Amino acid sequence: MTVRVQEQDFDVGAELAALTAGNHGIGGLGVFVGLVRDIADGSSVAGMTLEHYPGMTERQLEAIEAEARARWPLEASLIVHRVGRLEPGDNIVLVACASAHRQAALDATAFLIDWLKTKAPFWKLEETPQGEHWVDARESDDAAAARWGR
Amino acid sequence: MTVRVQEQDFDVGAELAALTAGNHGIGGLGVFVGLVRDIADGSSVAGMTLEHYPGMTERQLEAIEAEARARWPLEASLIVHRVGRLEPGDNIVLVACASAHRQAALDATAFLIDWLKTKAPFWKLEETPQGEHWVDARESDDAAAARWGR
Amino acid sequence: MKVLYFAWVRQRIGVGHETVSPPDGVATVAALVDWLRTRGPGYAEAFKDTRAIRCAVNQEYVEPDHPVIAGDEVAFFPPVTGG
Amino acid sequence: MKVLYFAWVRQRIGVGHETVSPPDGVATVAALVDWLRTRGPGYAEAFKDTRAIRCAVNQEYVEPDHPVIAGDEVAFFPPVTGG
Repeated sequence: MTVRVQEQDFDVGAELAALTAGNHGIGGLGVFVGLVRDIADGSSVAGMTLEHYPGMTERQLEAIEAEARARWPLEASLIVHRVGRLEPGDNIVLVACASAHRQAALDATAFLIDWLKTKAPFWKLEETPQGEHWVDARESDDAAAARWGR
Repeated sequence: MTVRVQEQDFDVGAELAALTAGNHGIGGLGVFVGLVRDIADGSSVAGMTLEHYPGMTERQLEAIEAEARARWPLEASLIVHRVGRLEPGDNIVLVACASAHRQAALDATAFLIDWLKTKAPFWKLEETPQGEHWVDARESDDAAAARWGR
Repeated sequence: MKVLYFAWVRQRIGVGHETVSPPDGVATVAALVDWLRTRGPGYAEAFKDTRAIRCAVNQEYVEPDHPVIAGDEVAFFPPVTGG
Repeated sequence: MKVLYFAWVRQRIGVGHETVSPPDGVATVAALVDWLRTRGPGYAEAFKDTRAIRCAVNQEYVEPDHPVIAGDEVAFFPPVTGG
């Protein structure tokens, strides 16, 4: 039920502890953390800058999260996405879904990250030895999101 | 590549930080945390005791993990399972898989927890107002594991 | 009408956002793109291949035939690559 | 031969593990179960419905026709419920 876009790093342990604190109806917690890799499409990556569309980002993330909550019986959910300049090893995104049962928690987590990658207005500018370039959208991401239907 | 069975709690944030530290080839980290619910099959649960088969447990978990690593290109993986007495809200199990790409990380995480639930020799004794009883194996767990084939 | 540009669309046009007053005939996203193209070489370059561009009106994804009116917030950007 | 019992199998039999020396004819898991049943009412109760029991020999899951020999570690337990 929480969506945040921020420049600063997030503490995965603290975020998850806050998400599940005091809710003893939670039996399973699914989590995905996206990190900056030091290589992409065969080129080394020194860093990247994440741009977003303030306002629409939060709106899309909230819509994606509402859709997940309509599909699965979730006790809690969280999306945190960073913007600004990041370096290899840095956290980019945290998605977490808690439910009474593990299958709902895992499925909702996969759904959120798949849809986030195709719907949320973020763009990555990568720094490589060949210069800066905007990352191309991946067809595999569209295919992953399409698995979930409309 | 790490499997642990322990009585003490685990710190999810610290475990994940240690798992990914220094590996900039990791683009995605999938995580599942299982927790003790305060209700099961309609009865309130005051606590539970997890029994296991020392030796065989580690052997089975290592075999399950090796199978996941054969199926997906994982950069790192971790299974931590607690034994002994636990109360609602307590952590039971942590499964984490890191890979260059998110799909492998998420799929391997789901695979590990599905197989762990049907193969690893743990048993739960629940404390309810009706007394203590051993939790029955769920057919849905067998079905979840069967999805992955042999 | 407020128009926003992101990522390489923004870089090619040279500004992140601007307020424009297109003529009365410009009533859809597609017509707005055609009109924007006339504003300079950066615009023409940005909108060269519209298949590579997504549009949102008032922060919701829309297709090229979607209406635009004065007061709308219209955004153009490449397919998203977050996560 | 070392035999281990877990969960309600252990509770019904009353011990977690024991060392047994079954007669020569006991050469499979199924035969071992039949012989164990004769050792007392707890055993008979534990092995009443063998469909509810899993067996491991030397820490690997096996079926009832699996051979057992002196020196083996044989374990009986209900379907697992961890995770």
